[in-house]
Amino acid sequence: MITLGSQGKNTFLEAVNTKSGANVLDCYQCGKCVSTCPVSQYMDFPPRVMMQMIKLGLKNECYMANAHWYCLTCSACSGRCPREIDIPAVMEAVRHLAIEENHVNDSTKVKEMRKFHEIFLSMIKKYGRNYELRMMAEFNIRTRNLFKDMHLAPKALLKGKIPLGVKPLKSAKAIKRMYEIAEKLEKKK
Amino acid sequence: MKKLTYFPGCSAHGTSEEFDSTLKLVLKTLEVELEDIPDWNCCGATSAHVMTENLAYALPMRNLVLAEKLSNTTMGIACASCYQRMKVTKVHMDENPELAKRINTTVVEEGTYKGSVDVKSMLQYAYEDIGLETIKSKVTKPLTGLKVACYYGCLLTRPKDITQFDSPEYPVSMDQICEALGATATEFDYKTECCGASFSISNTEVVENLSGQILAMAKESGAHAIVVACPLCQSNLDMRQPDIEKKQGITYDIPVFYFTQLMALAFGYPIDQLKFPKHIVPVEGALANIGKVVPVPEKVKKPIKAVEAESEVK
Amino acid sequence: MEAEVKDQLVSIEKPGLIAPPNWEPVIMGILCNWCSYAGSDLTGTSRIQYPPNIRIIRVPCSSRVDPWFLIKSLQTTADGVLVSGCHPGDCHYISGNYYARRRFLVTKKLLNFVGFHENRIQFSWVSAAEGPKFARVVNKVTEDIKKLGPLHLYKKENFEK
Amino acid sequence: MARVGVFICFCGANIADYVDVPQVVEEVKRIKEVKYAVEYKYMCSDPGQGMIRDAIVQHKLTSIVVAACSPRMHEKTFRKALSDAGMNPYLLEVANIREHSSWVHQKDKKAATAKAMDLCRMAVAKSIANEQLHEISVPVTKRALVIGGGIAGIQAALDIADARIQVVLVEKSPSIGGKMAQLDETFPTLDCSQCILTPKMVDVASHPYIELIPYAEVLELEGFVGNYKVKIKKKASYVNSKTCTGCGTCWQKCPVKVPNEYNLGLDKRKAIYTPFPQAVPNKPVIDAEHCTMLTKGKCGICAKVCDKGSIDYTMQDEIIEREIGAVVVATGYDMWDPKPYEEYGVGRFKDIITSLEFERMVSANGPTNGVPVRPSDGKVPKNVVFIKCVGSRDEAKGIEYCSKICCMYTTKHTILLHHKVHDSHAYVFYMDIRAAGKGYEEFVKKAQVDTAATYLRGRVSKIYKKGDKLMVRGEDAQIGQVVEVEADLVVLATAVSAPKDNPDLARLLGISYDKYGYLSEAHPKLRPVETAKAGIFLAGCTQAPKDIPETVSQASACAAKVCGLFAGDTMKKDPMVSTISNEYCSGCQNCVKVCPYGAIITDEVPVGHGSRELRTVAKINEGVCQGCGSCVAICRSMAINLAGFTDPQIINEIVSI
Repeated sequence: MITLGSQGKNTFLEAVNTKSGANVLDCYQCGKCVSTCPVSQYMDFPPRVMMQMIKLGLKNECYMANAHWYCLTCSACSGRCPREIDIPAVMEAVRHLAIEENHVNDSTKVKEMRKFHEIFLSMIKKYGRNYELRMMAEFNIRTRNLFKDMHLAPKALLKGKIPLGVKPLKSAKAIKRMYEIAEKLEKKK
Repeated sequence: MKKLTYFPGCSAHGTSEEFDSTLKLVLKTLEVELEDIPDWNCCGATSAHVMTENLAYALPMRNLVLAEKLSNTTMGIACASCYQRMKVTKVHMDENPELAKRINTTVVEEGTYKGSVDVKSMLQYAYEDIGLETIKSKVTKPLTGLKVACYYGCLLTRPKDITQFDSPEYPVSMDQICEALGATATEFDYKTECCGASFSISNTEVVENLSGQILAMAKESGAHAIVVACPLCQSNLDMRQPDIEKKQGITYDIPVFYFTQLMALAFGYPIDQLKFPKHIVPVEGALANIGKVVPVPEKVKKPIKAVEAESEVK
Repeated sequence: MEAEVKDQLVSIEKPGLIAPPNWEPVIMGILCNWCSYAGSDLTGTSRIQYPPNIRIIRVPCSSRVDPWFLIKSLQTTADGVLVSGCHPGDCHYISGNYYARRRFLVTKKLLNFVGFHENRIQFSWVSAAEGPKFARVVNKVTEDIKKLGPLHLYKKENFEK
Repeated sequence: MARVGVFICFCGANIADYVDVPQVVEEVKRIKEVKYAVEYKYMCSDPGQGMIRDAIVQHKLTSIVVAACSPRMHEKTFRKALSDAGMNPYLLEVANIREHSSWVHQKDKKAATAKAMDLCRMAVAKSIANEQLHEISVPVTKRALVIGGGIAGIQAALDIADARIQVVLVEKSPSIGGKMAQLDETFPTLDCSQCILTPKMVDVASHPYIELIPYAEVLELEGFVGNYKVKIKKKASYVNSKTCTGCGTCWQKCPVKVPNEYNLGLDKRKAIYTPFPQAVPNKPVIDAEHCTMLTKGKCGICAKVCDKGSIDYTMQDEIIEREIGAVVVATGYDMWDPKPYEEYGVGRFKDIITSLEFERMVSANGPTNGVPVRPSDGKVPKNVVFIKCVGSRDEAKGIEYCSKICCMYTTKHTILLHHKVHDSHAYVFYMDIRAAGKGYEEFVKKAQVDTAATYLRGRVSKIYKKGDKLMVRGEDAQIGQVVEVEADLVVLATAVSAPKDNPDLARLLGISYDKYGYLSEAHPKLRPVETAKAGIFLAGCTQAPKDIPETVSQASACAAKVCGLFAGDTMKKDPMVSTISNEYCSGCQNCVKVCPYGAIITDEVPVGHGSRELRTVAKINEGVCQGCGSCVAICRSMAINLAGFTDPQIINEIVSI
């Protein structure tokens, strides 16, 4: 059971609204987003429920949810939302806040997805561009699932789908610098 | 001769090389000269905005700033994902000069962001700037007989206020281009459903489920092939197709073409330049339909009239 | 240039004029009958207290307020004027308060130009339901004008009074 | 020399506790015009009023000041006391020393007393400049115009006419009846719409006090309450309605087929037609857009077969002018076009229809003889999905507001579906069920329990085709799962929207409309049928979406208002109106521009006495003037004054303290 009324001002709602630029209070729970969302069946709390939880100020429950990790940012929901709420932005705001406060869902699936993004970003930091083979390899190593997609590898490699090397950017330094400044900006807020 | 700044995107040298090379063939015929952005970088794709806000703007911002140094006013982007990141960044920066100033500090050595370059996907460029008439005029080998389901994915027409192109629910630009090439576009209701996109590697289960639904609907619509304008969609629908078939126990055998491949084909380029061997699902079966005389479809029953309906009822 | 002219003219306010002991400003409140006057009545029925400096004149609509009234008030009896009408869009006479607002701004500019401090002439929207708001407005206006000091030279008998 | 009497009230303790009343009396007596001043416990009481009456006579007073509560409270009471004493009631002024002094300065008796003195001085000063005023009487034309012949217009017209007042009823289509004539059965009682409506339609046609002008529209309205003049354009019907018997031979023989508006294009009508069999008047009109005789000069069959010779291809539009005293606007509503719902495939899938189309299908005189069918193949549907709030409560694609009637008519549709197709099943996607009304909730229960309609709480997100079925996808929030319904037919409960011509009509009538296009009432609670313009009233959905009972109530309320307005031969009006002095008027016409009521017109007067040369001056129609005073303030030459609030009165007030 959740007890309401004792936590005072709903600062979580305010934080999500500020960060996303949307107003979660606009949501009137019609559920159009849920049936629009291609991955709502995988989410523990579908978008509509997430919105209500934000309204109720259930910060920890929202942070620990996997919904915002499953959100594909396909924008189908916001395109159909009768109240024109930018739901992907709300999901993203919750995710960023969860990362900032280091309070993240620790299920294997979420961990894997998060790992993937981290590897991807480190690839770009290193090479300036995506190095697909290396990334897939590293992902498999780091998620301890060496043989994932291995049946596809010979075909893909043979057909030249995935190149064996990548030409790093001439100005790779520029990218590193960008990463550093961006990180500082992130902290400044 | 038109000129266009070109952003190929990382996958152009990898998974979607056939998109890149056929795009170049097609634009040669259409007399468009491409100018690459020197030393472009990755747009950050989904990962950047999933994890952080600033980097998700900074990476595309660098490309935009570099593109502004070239003389063209439009930048064409092959990859739908790159296109969306770039366009989102551009729209947000133009709307919010303060944010633009802040993000600009990350790429201050490259230059100052001005917002002078328009960002378009290659599909949008072909539809709006080249036009159906011009495309039609270049067709030497019409694709008559080929029935295609045009799949747009999430990124090309959504969100509407960012992309400002075609309908977010039932777009028709690619359908019209395919029809201009002589092919028949089927009535396909999953045009803009998501294929699973960035979960390609990290959450294959989702991709197989979503892409599976799209394949099923494409088959249902009677299409011989799916046409796309996005490398991620292509790889999800093509590369994962055997797995999906295994999982669902259904044989789809639907090749997934880039629209530029079909354009090049219709423009008369020899088949060996179109990189069909790169496809996982063989294309020959679908292409065999070209030139076949399609039987005229049975006239759909007329809409109800008082009398007809009455006889049905009684 | 403009600023200079302003600086010279502002001296009409006679900032050096010392307020007589126990000086209280007089404020002329011109209220429209349908919203602000009704609102001020509600302040009364709700027993909300406000400073006793305001003298209220009832007019049918804020658009009835002739600039002349403001000038005459400042010239003769009042240290400040408050004009109050219905909220935009709520005018009992469809559009009167819009005319009033425009006319008021011009008048205010003129009075400001000839040297009256802008706070001497104030405008507000108070609806018939906004009793507390009327009290707030009067509080603010009174405070503003107290800060500005008297506008008129006081006769000796006024001191005695 | 003015002789003012001042009467200061204690109001029990309300004033006396916080204001030193005797001191105020003493102070007031020092004003030289004040000849009499007195205090009393309750001035508004009978003895108090008696004191005023006596003093007027005894002291030959010329004006009266009562210092008491707000004039908004007792001004009328004291005015009456004055007239009882034979004095012009407008010589009264009220000093508001309760709301404006004793009640708001309870902590400072001295200041409150001083303020009360000032307020009395101001009132005395003003009263000195008061003039005798007399109520204005305005003649009334006892004839009402009703615009729109739907159920609202019909009800208003009948109620007014039954009070033996002439009514002119203007309807834009060839027959009255409106949307209600298109309905099958009505919620929540399921009585047949036609059965309850058509008798009323016939009554309208045969009523001696109603002049029915169908196929016509209002072009112009000028004048003011009680004295309007209306110009009506009667479109050419090409059929002489006097000789036509409505036998129907012409439309049976007409070869031109046109989509039938009455059945929303589900079937065809002819180019010469009556909208529906029970039309009133039951005389055909020729659709000039489609008739080949009128467009190409070929055919002429209807003229040949008409043995009365009633067809006249040369007929022209006719302008009709009527003098009227009041207007009832009852232009109804439009059904919202669901085209923006691309995710539903509106326009692509034939088996998606709107509720009104469904209504026509299940109607016994509809295009399918009362059985719902799939437009694509004519088959009778088994699974029917009803989607509510299509366009309503949707800021993104439709309209912000709730259309009010959709919950109930959809409930009705599920029941009608069950009646017509027994083995069918209704699925209803809803957001909320709004069933506030007599018998409404019970009706919903009937649908949910008796006919076992499945209610799913959620907005539908997508409809796609699978084989010949439509797959309808939405969330059922109650089980927290996404569901897909295999539907044969989908019915969209489209929103009620304001008639698209409403803004034009509002401009023409000089009334206001809201951001949706609904006409605005004078006050949302207390004056819901009046507009801000005197003598113009609103009935039915033209003001906001509403159901039939509410519409009929509002129409009858309009009728009561019209009858009230016409109760006497003349109308009494407050004398607080603007007056203009020709002598001072420079003819700049600024007042004409600022007058919100169009009460000021221009006039020509001789330049001087006996001069033949004319100059323009402004002229105020005191029947129209509402007394706001905008013109007084704008007048550069001070030629205008507002009775009761003249410049001298207000200036006196200002300088008196």
